[in-house]
Amino acid sequence: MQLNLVQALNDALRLEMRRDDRVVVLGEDVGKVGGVFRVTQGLWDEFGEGRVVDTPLSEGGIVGTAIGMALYGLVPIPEIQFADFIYPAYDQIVSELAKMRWRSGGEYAAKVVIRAPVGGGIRGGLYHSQSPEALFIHVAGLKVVCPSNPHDAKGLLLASIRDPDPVLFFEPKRVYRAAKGDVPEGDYVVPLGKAAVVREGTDVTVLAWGAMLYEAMAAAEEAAKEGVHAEVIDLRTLWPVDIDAIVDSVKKTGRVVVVHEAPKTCGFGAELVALVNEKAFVHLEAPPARVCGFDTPFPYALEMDYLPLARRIVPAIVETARF
Amino acid sequence: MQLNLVQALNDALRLEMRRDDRVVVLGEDVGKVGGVFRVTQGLWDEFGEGRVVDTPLSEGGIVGTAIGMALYGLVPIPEIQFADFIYPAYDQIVSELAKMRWRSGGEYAAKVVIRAPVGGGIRGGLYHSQSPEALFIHVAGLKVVCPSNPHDAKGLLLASIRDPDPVLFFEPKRVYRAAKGDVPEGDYVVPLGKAAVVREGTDVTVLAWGAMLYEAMAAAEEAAKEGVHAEVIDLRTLWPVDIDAIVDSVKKTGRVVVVHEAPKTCGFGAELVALVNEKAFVHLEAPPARVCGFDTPFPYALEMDYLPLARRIVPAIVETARF
Amino acid sequence: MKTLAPPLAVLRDDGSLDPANAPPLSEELAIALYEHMVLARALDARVVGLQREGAVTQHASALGEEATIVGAVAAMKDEDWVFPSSREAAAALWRGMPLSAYANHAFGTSRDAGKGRVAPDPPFWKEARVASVSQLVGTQISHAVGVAWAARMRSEDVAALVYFGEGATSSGDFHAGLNFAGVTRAPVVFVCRNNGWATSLPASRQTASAGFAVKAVAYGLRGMAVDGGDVVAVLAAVGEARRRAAAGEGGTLVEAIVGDAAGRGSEAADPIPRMRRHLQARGLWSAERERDLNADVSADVGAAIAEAEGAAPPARATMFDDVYAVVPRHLAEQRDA
Amino acid sequence: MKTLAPPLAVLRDDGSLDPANAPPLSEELAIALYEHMVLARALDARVVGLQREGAVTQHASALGEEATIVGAVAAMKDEDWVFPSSREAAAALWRGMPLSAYANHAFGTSRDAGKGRVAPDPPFWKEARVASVSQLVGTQISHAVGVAWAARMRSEDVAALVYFGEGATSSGDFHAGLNFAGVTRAPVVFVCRNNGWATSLPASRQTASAGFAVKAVAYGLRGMAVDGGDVVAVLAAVGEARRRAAAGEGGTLVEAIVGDAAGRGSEAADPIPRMRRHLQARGLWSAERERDLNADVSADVGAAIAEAEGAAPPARATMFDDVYAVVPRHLAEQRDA
Ligand SMILES: Cc1ncc(C[n+]2csc(CCOP(=O)(O)OP(=O)(O)O)c2C)c(N)n1
Ligand SMILES: Cc1ncc(C[n+]2csc(CCOP(=O)(O)OP(=O)(O)O)c2C)c(N)n1
Ligand SMILES: [Mg+2]
Ligand SMILES: [Mg+2]
Repeated sequence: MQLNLVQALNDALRLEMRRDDRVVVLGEDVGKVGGVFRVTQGLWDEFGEGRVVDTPLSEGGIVGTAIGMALYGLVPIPEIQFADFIYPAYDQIVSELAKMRWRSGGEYAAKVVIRAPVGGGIRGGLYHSQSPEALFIHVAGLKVVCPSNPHDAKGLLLASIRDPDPVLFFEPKRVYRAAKGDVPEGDYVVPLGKAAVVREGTDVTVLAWGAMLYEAMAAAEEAAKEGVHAEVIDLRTLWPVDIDAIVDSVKKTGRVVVVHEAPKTCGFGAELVALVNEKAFVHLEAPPARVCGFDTPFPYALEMDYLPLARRIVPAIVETARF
Repeated sequence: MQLNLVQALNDALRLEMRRDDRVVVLGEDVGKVGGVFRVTQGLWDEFGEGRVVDTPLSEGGIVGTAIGMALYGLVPIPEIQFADFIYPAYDQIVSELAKMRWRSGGEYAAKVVIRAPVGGGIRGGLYHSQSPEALFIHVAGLKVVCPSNPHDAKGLLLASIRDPDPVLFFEPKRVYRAAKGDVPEGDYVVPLGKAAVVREGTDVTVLAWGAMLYEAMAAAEEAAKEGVHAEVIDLRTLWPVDIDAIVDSVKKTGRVVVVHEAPKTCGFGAELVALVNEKAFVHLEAPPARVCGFDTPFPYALEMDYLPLARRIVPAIVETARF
Repeated sequence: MKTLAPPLAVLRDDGSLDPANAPPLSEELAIALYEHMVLARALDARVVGLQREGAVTQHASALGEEATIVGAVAAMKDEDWVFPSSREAAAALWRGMPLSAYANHAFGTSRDAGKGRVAPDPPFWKEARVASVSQLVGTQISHAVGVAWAARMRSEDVAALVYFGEGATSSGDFHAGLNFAGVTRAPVVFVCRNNGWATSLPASRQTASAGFAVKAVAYGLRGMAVDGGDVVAVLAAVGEARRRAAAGEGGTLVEAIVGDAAGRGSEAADPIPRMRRHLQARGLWSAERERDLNADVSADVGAAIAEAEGAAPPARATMFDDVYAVVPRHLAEQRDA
Repeated sequence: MKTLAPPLAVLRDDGSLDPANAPPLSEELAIALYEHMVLARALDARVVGLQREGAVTQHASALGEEATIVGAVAAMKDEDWVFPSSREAAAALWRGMPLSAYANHAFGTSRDAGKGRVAPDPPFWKEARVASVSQLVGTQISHAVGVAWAARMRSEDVAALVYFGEGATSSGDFHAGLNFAGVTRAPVVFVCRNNGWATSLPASRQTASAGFAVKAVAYGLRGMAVDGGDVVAVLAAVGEARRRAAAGEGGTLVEAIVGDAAGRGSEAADPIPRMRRHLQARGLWSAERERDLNADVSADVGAAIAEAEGAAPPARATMFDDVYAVVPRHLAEQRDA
C-alpha cells in the first residue's frame, strides 16, 4: 500500500496494539484528535481511552509514569509533541529510564518507546525544530532510531516496540507527509542497528538520516554531474550505530561526509568522525567533513540557511573527493 | 598563599561578592553549612542570608529563579550539589538560559554562573560521579569551564563571573582537597578560552582537564620512561575551546590522545577528534585516540576500572606514538 | 469545575458596577481598557487571517480573553515586569509596543526586535519590561518569581506579573515557581487564564483539584478566582494582589475564568460588549465613537501589517549574532564559510 | 509547622491504644512490628559505624523513623509495590529481603543483587516488588503512580506505596506524580516522612504551606497527617489509604511527622519504647524476650555484615552487562580491550 510516513507509523502502532495488549499510547492530545501530527489518529476510537491516554501537560510526568507502567509489565509508547519539549522529561529519561536495568543488576527493566518529531523546515522556529539525538546517544542505556521513509518507519517502529531496551524514536516531521512510498501490509520489522546503503558510489561516503537523507541524495546527484560518485548511507538506527556498514564503505571510498540538522559541535557527526578515525584511519584520504546545523539556536526566518541543504552538501562532497 | 581547590573557589566567590554587590549565591545547603563540599563556607556569615540563599529542593527552581534574578540585573551563582542532579534543571538551562540573548535579538541576557562538582573517584557511585559536559557543549549559547588546580580555579571562576555569557562551571571533586598550590592573593583572572600547555613534548599531544589531567601527567611520565615524550594540554575552558593551542601542538606531534571521564560515545573527546581532523588532518600520523569512561553508567564498586586512569592512558600514548 | 470562593465579578450585565467590589475606575482608564481590548481583537483577527493564508505561523488567538490580558497588565505599575505566555500580545501593546513592532515580529522581518528568530508569539518589549519567553509552557513562571525575588532583595518596589494557561499549572516550573514565591514572599502576581482547554484536554482532565486558584494553598500563597471576561474585576483582583505584594504579603494566584470555563455562552461571556455597556451606562460612549474606534484600529493594524509585509527578511549573517555577547571564533568561521 | 487536622495518633504513652482510632492489631502483627523496628535500628547503627570507619559510603540513617517505615509497608498487601527513598531499608526487610542481601548491597560485593553498581542506599528486592530507585530525590514518585495506574488499567487489585522525605515535595516529580494520580485515580499511597529537615534546610523554608498533607488539595487527593513515631497510627492511616485506593477512591498523601518535626524530645518521640510499652501493656513482652531479641538481632546483623565483608567485589567484566539486554558490539569491544 502507498502510505506517507505518518500513515506508516500509525499502521505500525495499530498493528502492535492489536497484537500485544500490553502496548499503551500516552501523551498530550494523542487521544481523540490523534496527536498534533495525527500519528495516533484512530487509535483512541479502536482501543479506547484505557489504552490511548491524553495526559496532563507534563512531559516529566508522561515519561515518569510510563516508566512505572513498564515496570508493571506494560509497554508504554509516550509521544512528546515536539522533541523541543522533551527537556522537562530529560531527567526521567537519562537518570531513570536509561539506568533502570543496569542499576538493578538486570532485575528490573523499563521498556518504553518515546516517540517525538524532530527537525526543521516547517517554519516552526526556535522551539518546534530541534534535533536533540546527540543528547541521548551520549547516555548509556538508550537506543536511538530515526527513519527516513514510510517503509522503514513502520518496520523500525515495530522493531523498536519489540526490542527489550528503551528506545528514543525520532520522526522527521519535515517529511511526515512528503515522504510517500510502498509499505507492506501486516507485520514486518526493519532490524535495529542496520544501516542501508541507499545509493552506491565509489568516491565519497555520505552519512545521513531522517529528513536530511533527501538532501544528501539530491547532493549526490548534483555531485555526479561533476563526476563525483557519492555512496549514501541512511543510518536508520543512530545508536548503536551500524559501524560495519560505515567502515566497509569508507574502506572503498577513503572519504566521508556526515550530514545532520543538529548543531555541529558535539553533535552525532563528531562521534561518527571519531569512529571512522578509530576503525578506518589508514583508509582515510581526506579529512572527514561535517555539514550540519550551525552552532546557534534554530532560527525561524532563516531556517533554510540554517539547515544543511543540498546546496551546502554538494561542495563538501566535491571538495572531499578532490582533496 | 597555599590553598586547595575548595579554598581557592571560596576565595574567588568572597572577593567577587565584596567587589560586586549584584553577585548572589543560591542553592541547596550553600548557606550556614557552606555547601556539601564547603565551597561557600563563611559567605553566609559575611554576606548574610540576603545574598547567600538556601533554597528549596528543586534544581529547576534554582536555575529558573536565577534566570529571573539575572534579567533583573543581579549576577546569580547557583550551586548544583552534584552535577548528577543538574538534569531537573536541564530544560531551564538549555531552553531558557542558553537562548535568552539570542531569542531576544540581544536585548535581554541572563548572566548566570552555574557551579557543580563533577567526576568520580570518591566512591560516590552512579549518582554522585557523573561528568555531563558534552550535554552542555552541544547547546549553543553556553560556555563550559573546568579547572584542574587552585590557581586556575580562582582565576577562571572570577573570569566566568565577569564574562557576559552564561557559564557552566564544573569542579573536579576528586581533587577538591588533593589539589593544593600557590594562589595569588587578591584579584586576577585566568582568561576563558585559553588552554595551558602543562608539559612540553614532541611525540604525542594529550588533551585533558579537571581531575584527569593528573592521570594524563602521570601517564606522560610513564611513557617518557619508554622514550615517548608527550605534550600535555590542560584545556581549562572546554567551550569555546582553545583550538589554536591544540592545532599548534598537533602540528608538532602529529598525534593526539584525548582523556575524559564521561562516557566515550558522543563525549567531548569526539568533538576534539573531529576538530583535529578538520584543522590538522594533513599533520596526523596516527589515529587520534580516546581514553574515556566506558559507555556504561558510572559504577560504584568498579569505579577505578571505569575511570581513564594513567594505567589506561599510558598504552594509548605509546601505541599512538608508535603507530 | 467549581472553585472554593465564587469568582470575583464587578461588571453587571446592564453595564453597572457592583459597588461591593468596584475598584476606582477613572473615565480615562475605563476607555483605555475598552479601546485596548478592541485593538487586541482586531489585530488578533487579522493575524488569524494571515495564518490561514500561511503568511504567519503559530499564532495563538486571544479571542475572548482580552479582558484578562488587558485588565491584569493595567493593574500593575509601570516599573513592574510582565511575563506573557502565548496569547498576551495585548499586554505588550498596553505597555506601548507599537503595532509595527508586533507585525515585524509576526513576520520575522529584519525590523523585528527579535531578529526573526522565534515564531510569532509571544512578543517581548524591552523598554517596558515585557520579557522574552520561550514557547515551552510554564518556564517563564520561575523567571517572574526570580525578578520579583531580586527586587525584594534590593528592597525596590518592583513586582512581576506572569500569565499562563491552566495547562501550565501541570508543569514543574509552576510548582517550583510558586513554591519559591511562597518561601521568599516575592512580590509576584500569577494570572492563570483558565479557558477550560489545553489544546484538546479539558481542564477537568488537567487536574483533579477543585479549580486552579486552590492550588495556591499548597504554596502558602493567596489564591482567588475572578470572572476573566470582566475587565473591571480582573483590574480589581490583580490591583489588590499587587498592593499586597508591595506590602510584603507575598504573591497571589489569580485564576481568571474565561471562555468555555466560564460556562456561559461566548456571547454573554464576550468581554468587549460587556465593557462597552459600562461605558455607555457612564455616558462615555456613542455609536459614533465606536465607528471611529473601529476605523482607526483597522487602519492602524492594516498599516502595521503592510509595513511588515514589505520589510526585508533578516540577513543570513545576523543568525550568528547574540549566541554569545561577542561572536566567537567557531561561529565567525561558520558565518564566513 | 501546623497541619490542618491534628496528626492521627493511636499509641498512648502508657502503651494503651486510643480506641477511637485503633486498627485491629493481632498479637503476631504487634510483635512483628516491634521486632522489625528493633532489627532496623540495630542494622542502621551498625552501618552508621561502618560508615564512620569508611567501610561503606552514603548510608542514610533511619534512626527515629522506624515506625513510619515499618508501619506503612506493613499496612500494604503483599502484591503491592513499594518504592523507597533513601532511608527505607527496613521496608525491604519487612518484605523478606535477607540481611545478607542488604549487607552485600551496602558493600557493593559480587553477591549484591545490584552487582555493586549503586552506592548502598536504597536497596531493592525484586521478588517482593521493592523497586529500584535512583538517588535523585523525588523521581520514584511518578514511577509509583505509573505502577498503580497500570494496575488500575488492568483492573488488578494492586496498589503502590511510595516513601519520600518532605524535601522531595519541592521536586517536579512530586508535582507531576500527584497530579497524574489525581486525574487517573491511581491506587497509590504517598508517605511523606516529614522529619523537619532536608539536610540543612528546615521544613519551614522548604515550603510556605501549612505542613505537607495540605498539598494534597492541589491535586484533588486526600491528605492527612499522622504521628510518624506511632507505628500503630501509621499502620491505621496507610491501611485506610490502601482500602480507599482499592475502592477506587484514588490516592492519599500521608504526612508522617517524625523527629524534629514532631516537636517532642527524641526521647518521647522514639517509636521503639513507645511500641514496647504497648506490648508490655498487652502482656506480650518481657525483659527476657527483649534480651533474646537484642541478642538475635545483633548476631544476625553481625553475621550478615561479616559475610559481606568477606565477599569478593564484582568482576570488571560485569560492568558492561545490563546496560542493554544484550551486550552490544561497542561495549563488548570496551570490555575486551
Ligand atoms: C513543555 C511544552 N509541552 C507541550 C507544548 C505544546 N503546547 C503548546 S500550547 C499547549 C496547551 C496549553 O494549554 P494552556 O496552558 O491551558 O494554555 P492555552 O493554550 O489554553 O492558553 C501545549 C500542550 C509546549 N508548548 N510546551
Ligand atoms: C535531585 C536531587 N537534588 C539534590 C540531592 C541531594 N540531597 C540528597 S538528600 C537531600 C535532602 C532530602 O531531604 P528530604 O527529602 O526531607 O529527605 P530526608 O533526608 O529528610 O529523609 C538532598 C538535597 C539529591 N539527592 N537529588
Ligand atoms: Mg487553557
Ligand atoms: Mg526531611
